[in-house]
Amino acid sequence: MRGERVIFEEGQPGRTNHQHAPDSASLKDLPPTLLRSTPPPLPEVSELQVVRHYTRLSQKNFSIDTHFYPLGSCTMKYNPRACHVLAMLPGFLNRHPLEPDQTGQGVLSSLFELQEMLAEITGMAAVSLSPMAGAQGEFAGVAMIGAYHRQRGDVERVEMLVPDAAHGTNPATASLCGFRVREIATQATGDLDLDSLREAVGPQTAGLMLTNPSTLGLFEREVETIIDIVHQAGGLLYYDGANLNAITGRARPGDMGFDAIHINVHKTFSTPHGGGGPGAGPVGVSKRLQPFLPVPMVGCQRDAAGKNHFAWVGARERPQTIGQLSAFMGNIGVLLRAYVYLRMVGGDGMRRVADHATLNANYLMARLTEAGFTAAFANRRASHEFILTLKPEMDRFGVSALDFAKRLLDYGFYAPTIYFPLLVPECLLIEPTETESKEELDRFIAAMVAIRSEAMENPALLKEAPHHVPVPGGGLGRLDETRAARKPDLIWKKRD
Amino acid sequence: MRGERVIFEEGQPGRTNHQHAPDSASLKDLPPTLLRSTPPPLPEVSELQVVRHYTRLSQKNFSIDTHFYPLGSCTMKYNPRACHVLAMLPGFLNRHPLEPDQTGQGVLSSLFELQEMLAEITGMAAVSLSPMAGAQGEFAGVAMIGAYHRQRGDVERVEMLVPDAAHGTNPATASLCGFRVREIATQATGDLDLDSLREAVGPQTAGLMLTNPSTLGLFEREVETIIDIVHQAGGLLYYDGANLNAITGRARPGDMGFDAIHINVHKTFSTPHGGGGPGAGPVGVSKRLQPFLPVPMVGCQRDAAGKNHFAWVGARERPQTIGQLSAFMGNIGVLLRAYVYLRMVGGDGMRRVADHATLNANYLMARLTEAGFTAAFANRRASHEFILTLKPEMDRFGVSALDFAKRLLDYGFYAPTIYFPLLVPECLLIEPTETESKEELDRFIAAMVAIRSEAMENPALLKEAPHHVPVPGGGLGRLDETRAARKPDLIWKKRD
Amino acid sequence: MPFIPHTQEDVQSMLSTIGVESLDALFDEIPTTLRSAPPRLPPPLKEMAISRLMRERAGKEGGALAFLGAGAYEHHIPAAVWEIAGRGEFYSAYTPYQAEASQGTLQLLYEYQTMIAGLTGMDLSNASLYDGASATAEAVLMAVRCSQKQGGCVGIPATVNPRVVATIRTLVSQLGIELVEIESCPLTGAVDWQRLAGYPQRDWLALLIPQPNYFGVLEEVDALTNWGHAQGALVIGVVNPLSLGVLKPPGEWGEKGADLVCGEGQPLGIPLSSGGPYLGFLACQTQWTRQLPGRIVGRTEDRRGQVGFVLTLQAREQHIRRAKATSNICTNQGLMTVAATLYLALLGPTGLARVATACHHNSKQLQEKLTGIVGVEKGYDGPFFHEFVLQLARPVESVLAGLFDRGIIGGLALASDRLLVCCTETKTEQDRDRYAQALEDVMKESGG
Amino acid sequence: MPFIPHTQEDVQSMLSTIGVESLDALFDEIPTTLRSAPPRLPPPLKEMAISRLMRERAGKEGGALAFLGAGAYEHHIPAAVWEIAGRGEFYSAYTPYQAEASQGTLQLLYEYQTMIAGLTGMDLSNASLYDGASATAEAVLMAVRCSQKQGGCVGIPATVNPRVVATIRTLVSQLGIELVEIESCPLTGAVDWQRLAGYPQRDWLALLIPQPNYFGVLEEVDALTNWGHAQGALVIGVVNPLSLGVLKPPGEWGEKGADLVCGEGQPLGIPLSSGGPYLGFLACQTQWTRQLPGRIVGRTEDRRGQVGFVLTLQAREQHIRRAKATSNICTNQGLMTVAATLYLALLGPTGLARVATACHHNSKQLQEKLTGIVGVEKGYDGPFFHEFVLQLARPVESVLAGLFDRGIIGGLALASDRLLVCCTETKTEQDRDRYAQALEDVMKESGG
Ligand SMILES: Cc1ncc(COP(=O)(O)O)c(C=O)c1O
Ligand SMILES: Cc1ncc(COP(=O)(O)O)c(C=O)c1O
Repeated sequence: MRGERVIFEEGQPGRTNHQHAPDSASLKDLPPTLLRSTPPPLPEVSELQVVRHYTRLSQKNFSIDTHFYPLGSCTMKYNPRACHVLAMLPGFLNRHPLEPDQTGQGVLSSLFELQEMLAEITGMAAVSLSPMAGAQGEFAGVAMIGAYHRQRGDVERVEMLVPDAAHGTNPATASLCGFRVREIATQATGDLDLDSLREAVGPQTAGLMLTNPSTLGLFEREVETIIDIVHQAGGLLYYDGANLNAITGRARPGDMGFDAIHINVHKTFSTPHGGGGPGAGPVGVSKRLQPFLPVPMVGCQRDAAGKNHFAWVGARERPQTIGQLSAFMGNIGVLLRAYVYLRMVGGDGMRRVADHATLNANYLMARLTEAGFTAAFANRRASHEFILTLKPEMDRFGVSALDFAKRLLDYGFYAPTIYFPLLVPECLLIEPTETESKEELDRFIAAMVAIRSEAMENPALLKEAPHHVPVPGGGLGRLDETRAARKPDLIWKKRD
Repeated sequence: MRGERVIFEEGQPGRTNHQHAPDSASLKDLPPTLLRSTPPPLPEVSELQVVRHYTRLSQKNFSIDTHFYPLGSCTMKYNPRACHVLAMLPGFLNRHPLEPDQTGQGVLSSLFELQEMLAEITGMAAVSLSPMAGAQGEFAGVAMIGAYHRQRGDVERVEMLVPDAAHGTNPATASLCGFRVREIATQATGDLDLDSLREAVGPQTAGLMLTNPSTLGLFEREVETIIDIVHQAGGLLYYDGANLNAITGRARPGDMGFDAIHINVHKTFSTPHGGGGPGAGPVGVSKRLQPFLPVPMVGCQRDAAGKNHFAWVGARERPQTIGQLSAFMGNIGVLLRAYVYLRMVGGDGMRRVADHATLNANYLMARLTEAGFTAAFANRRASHEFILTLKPEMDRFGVSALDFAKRLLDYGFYAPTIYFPLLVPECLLIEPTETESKEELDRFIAAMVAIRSEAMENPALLKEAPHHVPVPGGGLGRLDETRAARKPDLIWKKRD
Repeated sequence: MPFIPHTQEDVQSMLSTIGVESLDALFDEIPTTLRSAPPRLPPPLKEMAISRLMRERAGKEGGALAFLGAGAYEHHIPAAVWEIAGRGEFYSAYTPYQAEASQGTLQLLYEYQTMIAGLTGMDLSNASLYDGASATAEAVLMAVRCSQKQGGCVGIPATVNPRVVATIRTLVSQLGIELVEIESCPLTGAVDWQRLAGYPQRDWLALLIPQPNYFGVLEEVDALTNWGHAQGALVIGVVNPLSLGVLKPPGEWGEKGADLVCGEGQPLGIPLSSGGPYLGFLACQTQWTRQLPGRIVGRTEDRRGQVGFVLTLQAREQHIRRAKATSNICTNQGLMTVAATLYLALLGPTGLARVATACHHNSKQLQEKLTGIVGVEKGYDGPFFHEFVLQLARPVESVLAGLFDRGIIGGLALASDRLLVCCTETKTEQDRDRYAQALEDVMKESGG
Repeated sequence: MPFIPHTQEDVQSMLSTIGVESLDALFDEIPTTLRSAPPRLPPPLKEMAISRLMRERAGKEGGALAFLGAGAYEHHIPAAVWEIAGRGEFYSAYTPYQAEASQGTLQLLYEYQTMIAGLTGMDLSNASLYDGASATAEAVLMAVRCSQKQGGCVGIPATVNPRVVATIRTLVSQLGIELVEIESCPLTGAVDWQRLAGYPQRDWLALLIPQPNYFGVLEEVDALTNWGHAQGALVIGVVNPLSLGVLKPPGEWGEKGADLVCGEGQPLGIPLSSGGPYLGFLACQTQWTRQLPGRIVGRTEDRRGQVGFVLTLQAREQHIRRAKATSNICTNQGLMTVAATLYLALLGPTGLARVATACHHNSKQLQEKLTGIVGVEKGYDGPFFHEFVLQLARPVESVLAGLFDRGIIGGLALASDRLLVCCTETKTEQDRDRYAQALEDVMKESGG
């Protein structure tokens, strides 16, 4: 089976979907120097060719809708179809962002309620919805920490502390906000190394970015102490909310003492990941950071008759804001999906989410260790995810985490996150989420066990995997990433 | 790869999507003897399991959106997505059929215009949209012919003439309408045998059901003579419109002299076939059959202010009607799709449809015969479809039309219609439709040629085909139809 | 060109391969006298323009709070149903003739057959017919074939939906099958089985039993089934499949159970759509398998023992048996079975029972509220399911008009003083109160 | 339970496998002082109830005929775009880390990169950023990196969308990059490149050139590009990609072409949605490849020489380079690239040119109509694309209010006497006449 041609290869000069004779419209009145001399090199294909090509391409994806997708740190859970359908109602889709607020009371009221609900779930004083992904939420949070210190004249605080297990966006964000990044070590237990932390903090400390449960899949047991240490040194605490799915309804970052948090709605609140986005990264803060929240936010005023009026609130009303993060109001369509999800799940439901996400992870960890795999933190409770290290398998059979991952594709499972966090050698970070059934987990366990036997008996089977990814036109072998980076081929050109 | 489990195997007792605590509602007040004693044996699965299962199942279909589908007589052309989206607008979907006409002016005006447009395209005096598929359109047409004769007291006309090449629905319909079916032979040229016809007609003749272009993919050259013969014998003429795609904008059944016609909107007017329906089979008639049209139809009245009011017209207003064919008004959602399609394509566009459908068929026929295949009617012009006979291949290599068809699946093409019409041995009835590009046709030709080489060199390859149908979880071999019929296994039961 | 991919060069090169000069030449076998100009249709619209037109037209529709049933029912349809049913692979495939390339549709139909058989308590089901009414007509024809008798009659209670009866009449009348109406009791709104004993002796081929019946009333199905069987008739249950979430399945009616079960599948995830497309279902016991009309899917294996699904028992069908087929049906309502299957899978036994119970509860509540209004009485006494008749002291037409002015479609007029009202799970307490308030106002107003 | 498949038995058996008693026990590592009760949220709604609520809320929105642009544009989106983009396999997949199991998304992104590069006349494009404004900020950061200079400033014409400028300010201000405003000519509404020569000497790192600019006016991009390059600055084109169906691609601006091109991809098949999600694009010439932020997809092969696609050049990104990454972006706007790719494929070169031409035509017509009204003058003289400024003799706010009462959103107030009006291919002649008539009435009425 050959792969799918690229759409440009399907084209024919002169083919067009355009249905009818061109209108009389012309560009005669525009200066010719401002116009194109040749048509843009786009494909020339029929509507059927477009539909067929992209329908076939779509089938070449594993996705939540088709496969178990235990990608650690990513919370690939079911994206309820109702959220999609309701966020795509024409009334929502067709409204221009600059229309007067009075034509947007439906969307504004939903967003206002979402702000309130997220504040309640996280225990923060206020939430702004405008960041367009987790990383932008981080940016907002860290920029607010900077603004806070600056406003107090505390200009020496140039260092941001980041645990060595942190997600790459944490240090990258700190840099983007002009901070120097200082890494804090992790203990063998998986908790943060308090000694390193104590050593690191000082008058130059702007804050600490913590993920809790951490990217190791562990709840940071010393979180209160950590917060005290940093606060006492005059720093603020940033909470990376990527793992919120582990604790909703069980614990709240605000109660722990964090000053800022971002939330990945495309994780905990089940908005789809879209093959790479869009997500949304609402940011919540404690009281002292409230004035700095990014704009716009949604405000509510009650009129004399007791009727609520919702309106966008911008830099004019919030002069201390760090500013706006996008031309308009962030990823509203995504936020509406999160709103619908939250309204369907409710408060007790949010606890059930954490409970069952955690149950699934601990069950998988128990069964897999029982089957001979090595958990990186066998004596700890897993949160909603956990780490296996394949170091033993590497040592004994010469197969790597990558080999395991690729072989899982042959079995019809998306692979867990590999080689992250960087601390644990040959690691698989496995996150089943609460929406997977026990049967599915059992099938995954069976596959892992089978692959482990293959590793013993025929390691080449893993090293050459995948062999027959079960998608149409599958049978693709392992792709050569080195070649891709060495001789970048980034756009299609006619070849012969 | 194992196949997809059936949904019942995914279930677990007690699993439910139902989101919240049961309401206080109960059935206490109903007599227990009228109630179920055990819950219905439905699957107990989560929403994700449903979505995943049926998404995966869907991928196991070939379809227009994914594959070339040259199924003769079926006109598998592109189903424009706009037709679907616009017919699925909530305003259309949520209206109850018995609401007053005043809440349905949008849908009624569209249907009224569709009636008019179909009458214009076919050249008939009037059209009723209510039949729910081609076969029901046939029923309506033939029942009207019966009603016409009865009304004239012409009660001896008990015989319906049907060419031997006719589609199975023709004789089946005639029987259902209480007629005796008499077959008329076809000449070697593909035209109807006028001698047989002359011999067959008489005072017992109720009518003749003709498909034109015929199921042989040929325009019936003697159609005027045929019509004369039957009309002179006092019979009426029924036109099976399944092949209308071949002649829209080029010729009209009404002009030819037909008395009744059905139209498969799921063929010529590009509504989707949905894996087996729903379609719709509007029926058009000449003046004399007009009073008998099935109800309801859509009427239009202009008020004093010149505004149109559209309303359903039923048996009360049309006392001679053969009656209603469904509880309500037929497959309205399908008819709306046809309406949208027709409005986008327009009158000249309908001719272009026939032109290019015919062009594609004749091109394929020319290239395939050039490549050594045998056209059943090589000296005739193909209409929008044509027949290859694989008799020579059968005789020389022992491979059948079925073998060819199954092998085409391996190449990623749906198979043409096989063994229909019954007249031509080992036949493939090939209908490319106008929406396929020359490149796609060329790829199909290449596959046919390759398979023919395989037939010479390694016929077993065909006889055991398919080998690896390119769908996920494919690799299904040829399924045993005999076994299925001999030991029917028609519903899932728990097995061990 | 709209939906036609050919470039000028394509057309030229293809014409020359064929060996003709022009597209016109491809039609040279059509007698010149018969050639026509392109039809005169309104000028073609771009997708943008037709979208705007249809949105305007759709925008005009409905909008009123409708308490209509009478054979088509508003239910909440989970979003996942049409998100999946609308997938191109289901939507744009043909009838699954090539089994190996149509396993998606085929396996789904097999699951559908299983669900319908399970719901109805039958051994098997076909893969759909057009709608409930035509399916009932097919059931009558099937029963006649099964009975293998010449002559005889089919009993149709007066409580069967009149639209269904009209359709049966159209579809079976051509074959001269006699349909005999069986009276109902004016008090209960159901067939009084005890009076049936007094009926003139007849050669009954089949007996239809609607459950719930047209008035929403529940029939005494056990007694009726036993009576039918005692007459040597085949018993055909005509049921609302959603009600089978809680009502006794026809397979368990009376001592032997119904023989055939048919009905309208629309309540199972199919939108109202002004009347269609809907879904006819027909299920039966094994002994009648070979008389069943329509597609049937069976499970089988390939050479290597892998499970797969095929269309089976095709010798019943028109494309094989032609004039002697069990029916002329070819295209059926495939995509509607996709929706129904998804709906039933999403709801499961608990969900279906809860929806049915909520319907019952809401309609009961509404009935109580409405019959508390002066001039509004119960039409019948019997137990009912999600639909009931009201007896009004004011002319129904003017009451309906008054309600319509208040944004409510109050039901279907059955007679000048009788109204059929339906209330499913979609109607909240607020909706019901709104109806009651409006009716109260209208009854006062239109009073005299 | 909503979206959770566990039965009671599942939970029990899993707990016992884990070796704990209860779900509570799974959280025993959380300090007791930190454990919380479930959040107090509104009571959960069934899908039916939330559907009704959201339909009501959606029903309230918009509805007026809006002549708004200013960075987000209404276009007809072919139905096929979201029918395909909404498919679960695109919608519910993650960032394509496992290439072999993500070929759908990866190949599509490769095609997207090719289309964007082709439209802009650049060598390559990344696979999306958040929106046009943040993409422009990333372009500024990238240009600063490319320039490898310390200090220096970035020139931003006053004709750049102020919302974009505000976003740049937020995103780059933390790094102390100096942004210098470049004035525009009050008559033409564009930058007067001839006056730039008189600017004080400065160390320009980069120059932004908007085309069309915020006022819809077309800039003299050739001269500006040449000026920028003469100053040693990198030239960043900020463009509306739809306009590139007819306007000169930035790769051909001036003698050497722009160095980077960025902008808002929303016009390419993405609905307005009250403001997002949209699509930021960023393309550049090959020499800057390794400074490009965001995902990039490359074509490669497997062992057997079969073509496939992978995420590549990841050493630029945060998950590898961490604090030294080109950007902190991780999740981007993947699904929006699906829509944009489908849109561009459906339109093709001809379709895109026709849409752009129709926009131009319609806005020109509207401008002529409106400036024929007493008290309504052109704001600027220069050539424009689908958006223009009006100078009003009445206070803009009251004019807009008057129009709103007539169901029209007349544009965006730029100042108390200036209105920015947009007119795309979606506005028919009738719509334009309606606007003109309403404006005429309002101008008379609000007159004094
Ligand atoms: C731990 C952690 N932090 C931050 C992020 C960044 O979030 P986003 O991808 O939404 O920008 C992620 C996402 O993968 C993450 O896993
Ligand atoms: C020639 C012909 N006649 C009649 C029919 C019956 O139409 P339908 O399947 O819509 O009932 C068909 C459909 O396949 C056909 O091809």
